[in-house]
Amino acid sequence: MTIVFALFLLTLLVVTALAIVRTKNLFIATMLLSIFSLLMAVNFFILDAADVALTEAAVGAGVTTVIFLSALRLTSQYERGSLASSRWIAVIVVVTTTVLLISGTINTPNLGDPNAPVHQHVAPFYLENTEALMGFPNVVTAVLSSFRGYDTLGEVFVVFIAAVGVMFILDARQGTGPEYELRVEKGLKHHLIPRAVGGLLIPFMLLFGLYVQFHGEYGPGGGFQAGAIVATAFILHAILEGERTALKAFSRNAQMALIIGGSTLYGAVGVVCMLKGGTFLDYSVLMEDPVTARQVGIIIIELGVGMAVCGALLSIFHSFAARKPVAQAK
Amino acid sequence: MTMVLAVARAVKGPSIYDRVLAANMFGTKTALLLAVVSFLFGRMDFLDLALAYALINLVGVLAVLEFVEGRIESGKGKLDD
Amino acid sequence: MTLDAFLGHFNYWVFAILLMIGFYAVIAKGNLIKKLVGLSIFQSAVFLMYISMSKVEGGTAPILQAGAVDPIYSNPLPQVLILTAIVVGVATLSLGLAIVVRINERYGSIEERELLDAD
Amino acid sequence: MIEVAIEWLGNALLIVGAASVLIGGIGVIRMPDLYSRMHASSLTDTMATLALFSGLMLHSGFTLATIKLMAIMAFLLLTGPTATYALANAAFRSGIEQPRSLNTDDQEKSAP
Repeated sequence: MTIVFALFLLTLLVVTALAIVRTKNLFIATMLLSIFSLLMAVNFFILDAADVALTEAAVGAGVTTVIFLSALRLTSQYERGSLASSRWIAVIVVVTTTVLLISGTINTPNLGDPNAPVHQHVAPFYLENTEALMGFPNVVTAVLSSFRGYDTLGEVFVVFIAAVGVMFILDARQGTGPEYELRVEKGLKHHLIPRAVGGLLIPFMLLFGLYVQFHGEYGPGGGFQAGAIVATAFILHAILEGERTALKAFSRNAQMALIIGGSTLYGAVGVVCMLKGGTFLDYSVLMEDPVTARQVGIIIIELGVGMAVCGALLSIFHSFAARKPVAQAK
Repeated sequence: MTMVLAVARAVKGPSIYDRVLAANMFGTKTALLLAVVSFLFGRMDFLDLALAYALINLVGVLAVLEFVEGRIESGKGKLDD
Repeated sequence: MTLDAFLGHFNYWVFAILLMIGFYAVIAKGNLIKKLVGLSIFQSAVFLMYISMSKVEGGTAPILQAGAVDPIYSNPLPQVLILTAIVVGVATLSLGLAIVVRINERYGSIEERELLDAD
Repeated sequence: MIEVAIEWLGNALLIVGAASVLIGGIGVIRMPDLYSRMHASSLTDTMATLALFSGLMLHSGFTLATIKLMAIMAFLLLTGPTATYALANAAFRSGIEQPRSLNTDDQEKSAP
């Protein structure tokens, strides 16, 4: 049953990917990309990766589409043909590499083989010890925020740097005088139905984001997903009410504070752990009882992750959305 | 299943809005599918995923509406194939 | 090639094909946004490979269930790596798009050929 | 007795939901123009949402899952029609007005 399902979904993935590459219209490519991401999320779910599917859902369906569309608004919608001269070389390279990669997979273990090398090294340790060391059931969250906390810290900083980079690249004209204008004054205010429904939905989205944030130890969820969901809620608000209202409600400085605060919170927890005599990000020294201490540490750093991701995605969106398109040279 | 049909429409759909329609439809189907699959797997706690889809799907389509309106107002004209 | 081996490797083949579709878009398409779309397909293919590796036959998602008898869980480690990679992927993708937007403002084009000519 | 009846009712609802999803898919492929395609997809979506989630609720009994299912159903019922409205509005405003003539060649004629 699962196998049939997986075959079906994977075939659809390939078809969609081919269609994305074939189309000349970048708008269509964006729409197909969102379908691609939905398919990918279902695939992840079938392959037992609930947390990953939730992340893909939160990021792929909303934020990616919106950012691509705003980039298209600022550039051009059409593609004017590929570089014809290199085309056949590209096809040959690609086909050869595909054949090589497929022949390389012949000796890999079958899908789902419990004896595959991946499952032998540290994974059993994580699965066996999470309950005893952390006291909550979601192993993914445990590995993310405690066993491999350094990795996650690095990822948060990458997101931070990307957001700052986007701001530097696109916000240069902000506040430099009259040519800087907020693009959409009114947003979709004149569309009554989306506005009403959006007004109804946004509180629930925020609530759901917080639920995902703080329920991440027990079910699928955590800082990354929650950050993306909350950011999506604010993006919906910005789309509905226009940039100016959205920025008044949640200013650039507040977004920046969120990014910096989140990253700093994460790092600070590590430093506090060091000051208390442990190693960096070793939460067990935070309190008397090591299990509670780890839980507290994880909740705090998940909060940091959530804040940083939410702020970063929002500031990226606003960097794109608030920029004025230049007159297109024909 | 319907998803095949939706993808078929998305790939061959004559106008651009057919693709958007397919994307939107696909989102709803994904939410339904996730709910049913999590029921079949017997892990009802994964309904969170379907909930996420139910909430987030709207944003993409509204972004399309805004994109189109922006196009019209800036005089760039309509979208076409 | 038996049916078992076919089913067991189909995920990896799809990964290879998707990877190369994305790669083709990156190297053969002249449009910068199309290249980024290709890059994100490429990225998704890598995600798919990692998650395929984490699957254990008969297993369930690695959220421990109280009272389950001798449960099998999938490997949490690749899932963690990919979870963070997805968010980072979006962030870097938007950085790329920001650069493309600036290129478009400077040169009025996002086609590689025209950019090379303009330089 | 009553449990069996509820289970059968749940199954029946699931089948109805799946069938309407399928009908919607066929409609989206077969209908001649954009607006009727939209019609096909949105109506069947609503029906499928109602039927599938009622069926699942009957199956799951009264637990936390039921409340979540209800929430999902409510949100889907809210967002589905809104999305259709937004899409139809976008399509209409960008000049797709004549039904039955949605070939790409005809679009230029129908542009305002």
